Amino acid sequence: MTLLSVEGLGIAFGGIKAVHDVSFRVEPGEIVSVIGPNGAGKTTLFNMISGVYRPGAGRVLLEGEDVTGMAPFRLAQRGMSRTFQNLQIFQNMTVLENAIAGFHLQERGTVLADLFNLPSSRRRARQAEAGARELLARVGLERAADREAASLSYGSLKRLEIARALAMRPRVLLLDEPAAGCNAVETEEIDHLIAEVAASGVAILLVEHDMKMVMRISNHIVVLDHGEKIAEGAPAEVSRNPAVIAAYLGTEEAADADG
Amino acid sequence: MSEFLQFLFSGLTVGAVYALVALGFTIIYNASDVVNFAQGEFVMLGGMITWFSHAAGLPLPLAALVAIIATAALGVAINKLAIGPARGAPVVSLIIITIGASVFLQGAAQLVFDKQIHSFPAFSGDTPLRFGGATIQPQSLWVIGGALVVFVGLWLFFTRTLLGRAVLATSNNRLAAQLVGINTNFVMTLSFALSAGIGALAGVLATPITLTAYNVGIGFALKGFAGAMLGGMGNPKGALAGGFLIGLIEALTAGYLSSTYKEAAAFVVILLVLFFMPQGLFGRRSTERV
Amino acid sequence: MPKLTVKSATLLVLAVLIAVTPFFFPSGYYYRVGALIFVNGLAVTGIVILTGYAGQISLGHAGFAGIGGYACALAPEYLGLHPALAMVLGAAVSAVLAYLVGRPILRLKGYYLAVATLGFGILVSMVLNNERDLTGGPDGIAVPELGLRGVLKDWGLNLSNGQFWYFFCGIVLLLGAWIALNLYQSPTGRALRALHGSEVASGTVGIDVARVKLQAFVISAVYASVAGSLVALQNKFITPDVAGFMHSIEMVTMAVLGGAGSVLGAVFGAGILTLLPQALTVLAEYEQLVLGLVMMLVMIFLREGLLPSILRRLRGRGE
Amino acid sequence: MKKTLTTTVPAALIALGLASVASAEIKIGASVSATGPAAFLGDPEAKTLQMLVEELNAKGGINGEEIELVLYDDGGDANKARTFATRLIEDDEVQAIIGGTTTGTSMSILSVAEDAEIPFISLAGAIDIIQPVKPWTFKTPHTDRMACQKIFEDMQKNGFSKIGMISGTDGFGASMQAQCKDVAGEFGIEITADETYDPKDADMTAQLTKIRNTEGVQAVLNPGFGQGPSIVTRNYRQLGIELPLYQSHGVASDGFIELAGKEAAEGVRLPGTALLVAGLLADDDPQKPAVTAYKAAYEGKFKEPVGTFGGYAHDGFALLVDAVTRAGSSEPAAIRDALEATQGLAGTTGIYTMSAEDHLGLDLSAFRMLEVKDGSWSMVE
Repeated sequence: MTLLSVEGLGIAFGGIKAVHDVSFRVEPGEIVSVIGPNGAGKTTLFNMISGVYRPGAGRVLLEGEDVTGMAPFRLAQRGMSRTFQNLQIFQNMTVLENAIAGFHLQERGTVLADLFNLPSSRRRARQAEAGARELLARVGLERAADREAASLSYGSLKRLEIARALAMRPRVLLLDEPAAGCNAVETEEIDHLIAEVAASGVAILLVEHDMKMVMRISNHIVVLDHGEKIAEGAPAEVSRNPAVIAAYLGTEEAADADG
Repeated sequence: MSEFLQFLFSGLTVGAVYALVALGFTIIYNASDVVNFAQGEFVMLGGMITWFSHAAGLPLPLAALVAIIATAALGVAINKLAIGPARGAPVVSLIIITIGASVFLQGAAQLVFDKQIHSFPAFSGDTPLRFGGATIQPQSLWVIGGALVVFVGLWLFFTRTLLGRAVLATSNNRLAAQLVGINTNFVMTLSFALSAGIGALAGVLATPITLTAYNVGIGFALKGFAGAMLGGMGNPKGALAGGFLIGLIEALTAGYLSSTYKEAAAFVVILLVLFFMPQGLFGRRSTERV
Repeated sequence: MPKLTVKSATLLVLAVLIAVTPFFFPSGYYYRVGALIFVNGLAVTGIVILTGYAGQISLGHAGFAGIGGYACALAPEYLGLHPALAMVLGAAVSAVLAYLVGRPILRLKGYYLAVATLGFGILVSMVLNNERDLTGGPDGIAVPELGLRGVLKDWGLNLSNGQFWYFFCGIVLLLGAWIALNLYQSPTGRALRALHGSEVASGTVGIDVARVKLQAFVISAVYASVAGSLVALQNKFITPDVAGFMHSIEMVTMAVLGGAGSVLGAVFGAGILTLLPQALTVLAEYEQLVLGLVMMLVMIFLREGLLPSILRRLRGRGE
Repeated sequence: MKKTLTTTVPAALIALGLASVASAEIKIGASVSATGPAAFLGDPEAKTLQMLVEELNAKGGINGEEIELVLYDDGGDANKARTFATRLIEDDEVQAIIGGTTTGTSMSILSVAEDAEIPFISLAGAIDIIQPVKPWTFKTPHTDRMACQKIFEDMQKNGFSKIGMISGTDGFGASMQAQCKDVAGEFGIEITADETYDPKDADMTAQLTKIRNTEGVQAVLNPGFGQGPSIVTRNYRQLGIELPLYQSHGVASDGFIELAGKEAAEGVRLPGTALLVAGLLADDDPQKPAVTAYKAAYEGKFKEPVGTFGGYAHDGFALLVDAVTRAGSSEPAAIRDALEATQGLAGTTGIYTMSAEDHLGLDLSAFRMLEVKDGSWSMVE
């Protein structure tokens, strides 16, 4: 069954159509990438799928169920998690605590148990901590566990955010530019991590500017320009599509050359 | 009917004072994203300094001018010494800083002046004017007129002058304003001077009606704040309307319902507006970027 | 040096402080000041949970202190409840009210939240002021004796009134601190701090932001309510001042002054602001001036609050 | 706010309890609301006490002993007042306390004073302070109830039976409002309109319009203090209401006439004390010496008109000095006994005669019905 399907999604801000009539699907274990020039509406699309914005039109279906405009935390309870382009780390907490926060759905219990430090509360917290340490090891941050999150490098924060998103064992994972700001080695590590997660049956939706990475790991690519889907298909198909080359790859290469 | 008219006059008189305070809030909020809880103290200072200078022998118009200029200077000082250095601090810290400023100014006023209640003569005498069976003090017209003039003045300033547009640009995006060559420091100074000056003007106009003392500021601040919030924070039109609305709600509640819960009515309305229109009557909804 | 957890270190420091300082008291008056610091510290611990942990503002928490205080005055008279039970009833009423009010209010942010809570606090104080037949109006109302001191006396523990309230409030503060510290490291506490860090990200890890905010609001309301009850019972008298706007401001200032993130900071802030007017009595008319100056200076130069700033400086020197 | 006559910064350390001053033989404590919402009342009280102590010490004190005044400002907050009362008794070890500007602060102080068995003279109005009689608590101001009675007496004399009330919601106004409503029936007076205003309000025309439009109102009474009554009086004239306006003793001061404006205040009546009409008192009036001396000293020193509230502090201090003199001792118990035995002491408020049953010692005759005539207070015959 299709895990995530997006049907005719659209939104307008102050009369300007930021995203218009975008549809696609993501199957379990599949990596689908959304690409497009800056301002094409990729992050807006993500925000609509993940419930941060309420779409103006269209539907989002999670395992066939309509979850359009549902609050992020409810989507999380249904197995959708995400990371952010401009990092949303809990800067006021340690690295370990950030990862534990990802286990919120598993570790939460009654407030009273938490207030009085009852055994059930301690047990839940212990389990979450063990899981968090495991995840940190998986993304290579186990040595930084007790540091303030705010003190980490950008690349490490990216990995921390992925670890946090993985903590809740999502079935759909939205990654918004996970490799941005990372060096080649880090990018490759993230590459592997994403492939590994997908292999475990998670549906992954990816926004990424690193074209090499996109071409390498995607099963399917959706191309946006000016808020509309202009092409989709397998990486090889898309990269040959003249519309895409005109609208996107050209400008992107130009941009790359500039800067 | 004459009864309703009388309540209306009462509401407009008080509402005009609230509106002036709310306009002062709005200017500073727009320029710096700070809600200045010391705004009421500017009103107090306007009244107290005028009284003091007048009692010391200055003619009333000159005394009023001295009060407005001195208060504007104080506003600038507060920006330079207290709010500027705290740029980027969390909202709670900023609230405490401006309340601290308010407490400080009260403490200073009771030392420099005294703890008595004061007043000075109304500008156009005390003979009430009659309209349709209701009466209004000439000074009320001064206050209402003052609020309207200040509003129109601000509107012209913000829409018709380069400097005013610079202020608006700064409020929209400080960094961008700096990039296009706007001296944002000057804009901040100007905003605080303007806001404090308007507060002082409110004190000058209202004191013959409301009387003044070192501790009258906080009451004006709360009502003015509520008015600004009711209209939608940061919107001068909202501030004007919100201020007048609070005054009218109070007067009409006192007249038709219960004077005991007149204050409550104003706050209940604000709570309801915040519940159902969280951005106020005229405010714009903002979208968080992530 | 064996590593102490923040929790045990905080509790240890507080316990030692409560137990040892009385040996240095020159007169019974100091018990009174100590008891006030503890009560304020308790109320401020609630603010720490709301503001320090969860990042939400309230300028109306004195309203809950008022409810707690007046419950101790009214419940014994009208419902025949023992004052101790009246305190529990007050806390329950505060919790329910916080729940009902918090649901719509907590959707607001920043200044909007500030003005909504402020409005709530003012409404409570207005009711206490205006419903004279019930509350005694601005003149206040008598509160019955708690009676615990008498019980202790029967057991052979003879304490003066000042001493009793000092230790009683001290113990309640310890209990309140323990609970707040439990919460800090618990799943719920983590969720609160997470939403402080980023509300958007909290949602994506499954935190029901509205719900945990409400939990923090209710818990902190209970702290304020119990503190209000303790003031009322200790004074055997209460006036609507306890619910006033300035009292709300005072609570928030204490929390932020000391360092809103930590319980010890809260007690520290409560101590400073409680002692300040006592110390400033000599400086006659300058009290308000100094208070305003302290509020501004600390917030400008020691943004994270006094205690964290001091600790960091000490640590910096140590290393 | 502690004010000893020599205030130095090291004294701050003393106040924190590192040392304590013990020079004077007689130590009097005071906690008044010199700041806060009741500052209008408490400020003249504080000034009066300081002035009188200075004067008395200059004259050699009581029975040759100097007096030390320890004065604190409770800001009108009952909780703070209790703390300062505790401090006065336990730390400063005073022999008697004067203070409690408001009823709330007085109630707080009295419970500490009663427990510690220290005589306390309250400066607040409510009758609850001395009724039931508490052994160590006395007070100098008339009760609100007496003010109501005095006013209603005058209304009755003028044949008014239906009146409107507009009261401040502060402690003073609310308390008097309740007492007046309670006692009105005894004078055959019906309160047909009952409005209130917030002490910070700037315009009361809405409430006054309502009162004016109430059927059959013959006079209006405004219990309150601070700027409220001045604004009520101005609005009253603005609306052209012709009914007699009664104010309370809360604004019995020349300042009221000034703030309300001479024109607007003309004809206003209130129950005041001899203090306001010092110049009009007959030469044989027993209160004349106290009243004129206090008025001259206060107005000379502080350049502001005397008011009823400073007078309360004056009388509290006078009662205390009289009691200590008669007792010949500064033991709290001796002072208390002497206070209770006060006979015919002429103060600014009235002539005090205390007893075991009466810790106020004033009757209605202490109030004089005053009226503003030609811009100043005059006595109503």
